Amino acid sequence: MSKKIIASFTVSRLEILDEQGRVDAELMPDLTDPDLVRLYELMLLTRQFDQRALHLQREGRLGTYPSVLGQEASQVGSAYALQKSDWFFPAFRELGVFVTLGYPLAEIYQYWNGDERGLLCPEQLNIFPICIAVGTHIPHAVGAAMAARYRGDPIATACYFGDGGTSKGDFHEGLNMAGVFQAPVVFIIQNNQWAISISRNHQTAAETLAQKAIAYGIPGIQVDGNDVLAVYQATREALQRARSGGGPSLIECDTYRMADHTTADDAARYRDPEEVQRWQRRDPLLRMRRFLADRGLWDDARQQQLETEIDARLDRAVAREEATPPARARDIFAYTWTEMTPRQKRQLQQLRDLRELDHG
Amino acid sequence: MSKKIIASFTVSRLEILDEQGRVDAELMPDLTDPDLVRLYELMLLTRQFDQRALHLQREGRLGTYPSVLGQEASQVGSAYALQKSDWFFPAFRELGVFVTLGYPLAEIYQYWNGDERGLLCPEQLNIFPICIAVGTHIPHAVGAAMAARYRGDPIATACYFGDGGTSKGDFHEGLNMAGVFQAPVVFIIQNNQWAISISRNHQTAAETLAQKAIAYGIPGIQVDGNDVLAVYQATREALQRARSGGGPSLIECDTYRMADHTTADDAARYRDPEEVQRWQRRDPLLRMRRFLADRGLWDDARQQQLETEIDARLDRAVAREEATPPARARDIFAYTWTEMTPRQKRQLQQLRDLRELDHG
Amino acid sequence: SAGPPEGPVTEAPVVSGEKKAVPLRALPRVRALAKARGVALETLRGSGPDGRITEEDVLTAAGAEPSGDAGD
Amino acid sequence: MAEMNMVQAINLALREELERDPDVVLLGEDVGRDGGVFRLTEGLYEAFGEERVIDTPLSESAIIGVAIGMAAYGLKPVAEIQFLGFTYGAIEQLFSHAARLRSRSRGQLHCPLVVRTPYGGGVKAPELHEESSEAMFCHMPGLKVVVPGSPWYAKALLQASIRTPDPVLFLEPTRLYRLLREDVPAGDLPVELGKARIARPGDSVTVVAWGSMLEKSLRAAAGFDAEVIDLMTLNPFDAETILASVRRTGRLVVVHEAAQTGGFGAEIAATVAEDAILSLKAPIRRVTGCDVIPPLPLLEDYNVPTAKQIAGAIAEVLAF
Amino acid sequence: MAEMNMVQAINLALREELERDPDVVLLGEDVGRDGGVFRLTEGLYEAFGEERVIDTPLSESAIIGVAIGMAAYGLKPVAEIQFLGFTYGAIEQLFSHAARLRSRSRGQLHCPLVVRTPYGGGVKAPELHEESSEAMFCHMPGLKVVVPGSPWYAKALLQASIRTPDPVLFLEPTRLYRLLREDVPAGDLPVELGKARIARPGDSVTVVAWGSMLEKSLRAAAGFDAEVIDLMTLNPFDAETILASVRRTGRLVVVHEAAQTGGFGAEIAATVAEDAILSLKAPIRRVTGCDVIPPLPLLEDYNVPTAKQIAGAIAEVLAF
Ligand SMILES: Cc1ncc(C[n+]2csc(CCOP(=O)(O)OP(=O)(O)O)c2C)c(N)n1
Ligand SMILES: Cc1ncc(C[n+]2csc(CCOP(=O)(O)OP(=O)(O)O)c2C)c(N)n1
Ligand SMILES: [Mg+2]
Ligand SMILES: [Mg+2]
Ligand SMILES: [Mg+2]
Repeated sequence: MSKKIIASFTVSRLEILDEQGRVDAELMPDLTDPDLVRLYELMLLTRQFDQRALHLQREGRLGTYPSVLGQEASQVGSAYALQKSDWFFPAFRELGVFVTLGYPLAEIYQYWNGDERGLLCPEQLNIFPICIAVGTHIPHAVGAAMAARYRGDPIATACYFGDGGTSKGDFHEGLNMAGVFQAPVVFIIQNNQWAISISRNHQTAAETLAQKAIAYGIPGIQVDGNDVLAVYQATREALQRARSGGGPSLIECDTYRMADHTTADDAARYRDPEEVQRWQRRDPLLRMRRFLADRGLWDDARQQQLETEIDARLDRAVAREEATPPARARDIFAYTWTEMTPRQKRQLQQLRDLRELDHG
Repeated sequence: MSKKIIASFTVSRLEILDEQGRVDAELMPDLTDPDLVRLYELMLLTRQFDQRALHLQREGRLGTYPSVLGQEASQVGSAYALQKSDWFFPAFRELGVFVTLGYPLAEIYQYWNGDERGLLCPEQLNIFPICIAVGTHIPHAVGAAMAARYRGDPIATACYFGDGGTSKGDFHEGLNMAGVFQAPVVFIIQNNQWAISISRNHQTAAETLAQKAIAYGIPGIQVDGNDVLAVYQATREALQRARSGGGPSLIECDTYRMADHTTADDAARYRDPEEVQRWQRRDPLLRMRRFLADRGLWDDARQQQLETEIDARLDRAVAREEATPPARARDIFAYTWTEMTPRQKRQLQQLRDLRELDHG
Repeated sequence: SAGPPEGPVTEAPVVSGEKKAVPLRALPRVRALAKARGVALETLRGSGPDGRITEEDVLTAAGAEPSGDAGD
Repeated sequence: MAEMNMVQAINLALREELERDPDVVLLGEDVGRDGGVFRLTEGLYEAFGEERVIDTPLSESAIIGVAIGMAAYGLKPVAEIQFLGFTYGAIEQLFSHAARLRSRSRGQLHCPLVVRTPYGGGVKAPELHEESSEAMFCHMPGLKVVVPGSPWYAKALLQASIRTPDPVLFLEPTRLYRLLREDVPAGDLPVELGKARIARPGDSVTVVAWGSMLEKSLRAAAGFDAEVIDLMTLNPFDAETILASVRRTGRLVVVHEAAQTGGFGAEIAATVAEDAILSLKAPIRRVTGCDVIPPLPLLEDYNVPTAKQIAGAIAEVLAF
Repeated sequence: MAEMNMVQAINLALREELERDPDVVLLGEDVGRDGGVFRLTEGLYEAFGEERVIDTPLSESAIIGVAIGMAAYGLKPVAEIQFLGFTYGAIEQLFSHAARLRSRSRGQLHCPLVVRTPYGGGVKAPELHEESSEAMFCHMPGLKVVVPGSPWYAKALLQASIRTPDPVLFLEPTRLYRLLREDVPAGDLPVELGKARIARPGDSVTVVAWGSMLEKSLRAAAGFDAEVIDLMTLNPFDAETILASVRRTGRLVVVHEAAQTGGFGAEIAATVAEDAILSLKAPIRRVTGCDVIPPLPLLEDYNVPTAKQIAGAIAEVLAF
């Protein structure tokens, strides 16, 4: 006969590297100097790839493209914590993860150029195809994690999605299953504050996205998503917990989509430019560069040299993409079922007869 | 540069009436003696209806039927807090709510006898049809609440579902929408610990279901679901908050499904009879009867008299149901679209020609 | 007016030609058979239900013995 | 009377309905401040406010589910799903609820809900942005499926859809959004749901098409004495108009962008094979998309029937 | 060799596959401790443990979604959905993922997933327990749809479904679960997905049926020289067997429990109207459910074709 508290919960936020490039020594992850430099290099590669893609799109050499500008730390930092044998389940705006895991750059351009061959993942990588239907890949990451545990493979799966993705039923159903089965999966929210024109506060009345973990009885944490060290550290802990039987976790990377939603969008229609400026000051590359410079690991000369190298690499990737022979009509049939049906064969024959040079 | 707590939450449990029939005077809701007696009477009516239904089913006079035995307080207590103008969105095991709101008893039998005419709600009641697809009615309650607010109607909607229902995507999507739009809706979980053979602990890793409210930034509370006073009080507060612009709430009624899932189920296959016995001691009617007796509001004579009256009422309801003329073949077509299509008319004609006396 | 761009044509236009006054009713296989045997279906009177032209009608008109399927 | 494309015609239809009926509300992702990803709801948020033009979280199932609750309460919600491919996540709400509310309540409740969504290819977007699975929705009694083929009919049919008490899936051919311009007057336009129209009269062959394939079918028909029927409402569909035409022409070509197998062309062909076979002078021909997942932009066009293909089929049945 | 009903045959198929292949796992609501709401998975939890016979929370979309992840990882999950009506909540996973995984990954990933679910009426249960919407799933390239019509074929087809690398929706006719008994041997049974079979040879009319309507069609055919084709795989379906039969018999009757409009009978009729129309000696006839929401038990039978109705249609086309 009472009104009493029967459960209490807290949500924490992790920050390690601040905007001035200073770190909290106690929280500093166990990374070597080459690791630290590598993190920065990967963020720079991501940024330059992104800018090149926007360029190509404007020139009509690429289709609609979603920029990751501003989210480099959230993506590179988390991906850097993955082991080769872990499986990565992307949404569609995870360029930084693809780059960090070593996905062929030409293929990334190819995909955004509207060619599904860009999704053909190299054998040695465990990267699931890009998921366009927001949030719907979340249960897949849970299932793969359960399968891995069933097989006795000591791996984890990492599933990425946006703040918008947390509203889909699949988020709920997937995280609940993961909790019940203690699946070795880490859910990584790229909270870039916007889902096209819907702001974080219109997406959910919850104060943080990390607290959604409470609904599933699993650990949740918010990290400064523009702090590559905090993102790395939180992800590493969660992955290790998952791999060692500790079950799933949710990580909210608090970051920002600096660009339009995609090249087909105009964010000026719905958001305040001042908000963008505020986040400009929190640029994830800038603070890491300051940190490396303070440590004597980086200087302007290295910066310039790396930029030039990356540019050359991107030139080669674009050239390779653009030299790829066009896909054949047959390719639209070949992967539907394991075998082509008689009707498909007839349809292909009709295409060949009627349409060989006729795409109109 | 820190790991710091950025949000904290607690979940409370409300208990007013204990197993011995003692109440916490401070928490005692503002109810008159006739109200208190009425609550008990409605619980008894629910129980006797339920038992009669099980009887009829065994005699082949009713289809598959889901018993509410043990959940009378969770249903009558919450429904008693509803105003006539509020809208009620049932799942399929809410007999106690139907009874409390005054739904015709004959129609309830009719529905469970496999006749959709049982869902024809009397004009003066705002009761949505029973929802068979678990959890999928949750967004409807949110939409109706938003519509009511848009119209300026000072009402709330009350949406009932089970512990199993909390796992469906619709729960998540509906509650999230309710939070974002601060819709005047109260979500009432009938946590009867089982979803067919899946126990509460296999349904979710969350310690309580009430804490799922945290994910949506809305208030959540657990109540002793076998305590009709606590259930009433918590629902009343939530409804008043909703009606006065305070937004949605989630109430977890912690109760128990004493019977099999339905008459087609055999719970002995999957659950421990000792668990059932433990809950037997927490019977919701017993403790209310003790409380009323202590207050001098109830005695064995009144009990016997009421049982007899209810039995007679049930006799009449069953007789009315069984005297209803059978539905016509036309009825399967008449409500599909607003108008019957030419093809439907032809199909009906064919039925008439071929099948008038042929159901085989 | 609120009419659609090319006028509200929502019903089948009235057909003028007399040649279609009595629509000819025959299965595609019967039509194919007639074509193969050089029989003008318009000249036949159908012996089937509702004046439907049957295979036999065509074969009779062609002066031939009833035979197997027209096939396709 | 103003010349407008389909986007503008739909915007006008929505604006007029919002003006004339306070029960009409719009909801969906980005329909408000942004004006819609196709700019289809542009200006409506500013004109009618956030209570009537509602930006929602990212949950298709809840958008339709919430709209069902609104409709049951008495409003006339118009829900936008950004692409037909994303309605798959909301099919339970459409099939298990919207389509059944009237039947389940024995006629007491209605579900005057419109779900608008672009369908078919034409914008060279990633996968699930070019689905043409209308047939799946035409097998659900209780649901209406409406597909306009030009700006004038887009406005007329959308207004009729908003006013019918039945739930409507309103499929807008992305391909035509900005392709055609037509005079589209203000005010009510006369059109009836459930009725097809003869878009072009002819005597030798009946071509049945809708939405994204109508314009191509009309182009293809130009060289022949072909009658083109714009089906407009796919469910429940107007069998009588088709049968009457085929009884006259003796030939049938059905055109759709969707995959052949299980497409709605099958229903039309079956209806004719049941009820007008004695008029057929040639086999029925379907001109359709292939039995494949709609390909990404670089190969998208392979999968979409061309006017040339349609003309080929017409010539074939005429030559039979 | 033992006589068994379809429930037992399916149970045996699952048991044998679990035994022979450690990659096979079952998951779904109540499939474990309870043995399934139809007792279909009885004894399997006890025999194979909770890692292989997995009781899940109540989320159809996650059951299929999680199974897709398992399949992509290399397992062969068999997911149970309690009734076809509850797959509506999981269609996005089936259509946008299971059916596309192979295409999307350009053949690198497969989705060897089986979704088993009872369909059609016959148990006199509340609404959504008697859906017969198989046609909706037959319009999705990449997905296979398999429907057994007897215990022997239930076992054979389920084993073949588990072994194919493509995702399969396996529809079990509730009506037949305990109606028929047949000798069902242990071990592999020879059957090929994508092939129909002549369940009863005949020369004067072709009757195409599947699943819940096969037994009635065979009964109806008994009095005639009718050939009955058991379609078995609906997507991709075996047009050749049907066409060859119709070319011989000259007459076609298609039978299904689903609503007429947009049902899979339309596809079969259309295929014949395109490719074998010159063999037809009579109009095609469909014997189907009505264009209605499947009614609750008291009126359920009105909506389900009877053997008498099928016989009537056979007689009608024969008399034409
Ligand atoms: C199920 C679904 N609904 C709608 C869309 C259209 N859409 C594409 S991206 C997007 C917003 C996604 O927001 P978020 O999850 O935050 O990811 P972000 O774009 O910010 O990376 C929407 C609505 C989609 N792709 N999938
Ligand atoms: C979407 C859906 N999936 C499965 C079922 C079958 N089913 C009927 S009741 C039930 C369990 C429901 O559990 P809960 O929500 O706790 O309600 P309770 O039965 O305990 O009242 C299930 C799985 C259903 N009706 N709907
Ligand atoms: Mg869902
Ligand atoms: Mg975002
Ligand atoms: Mg329960």
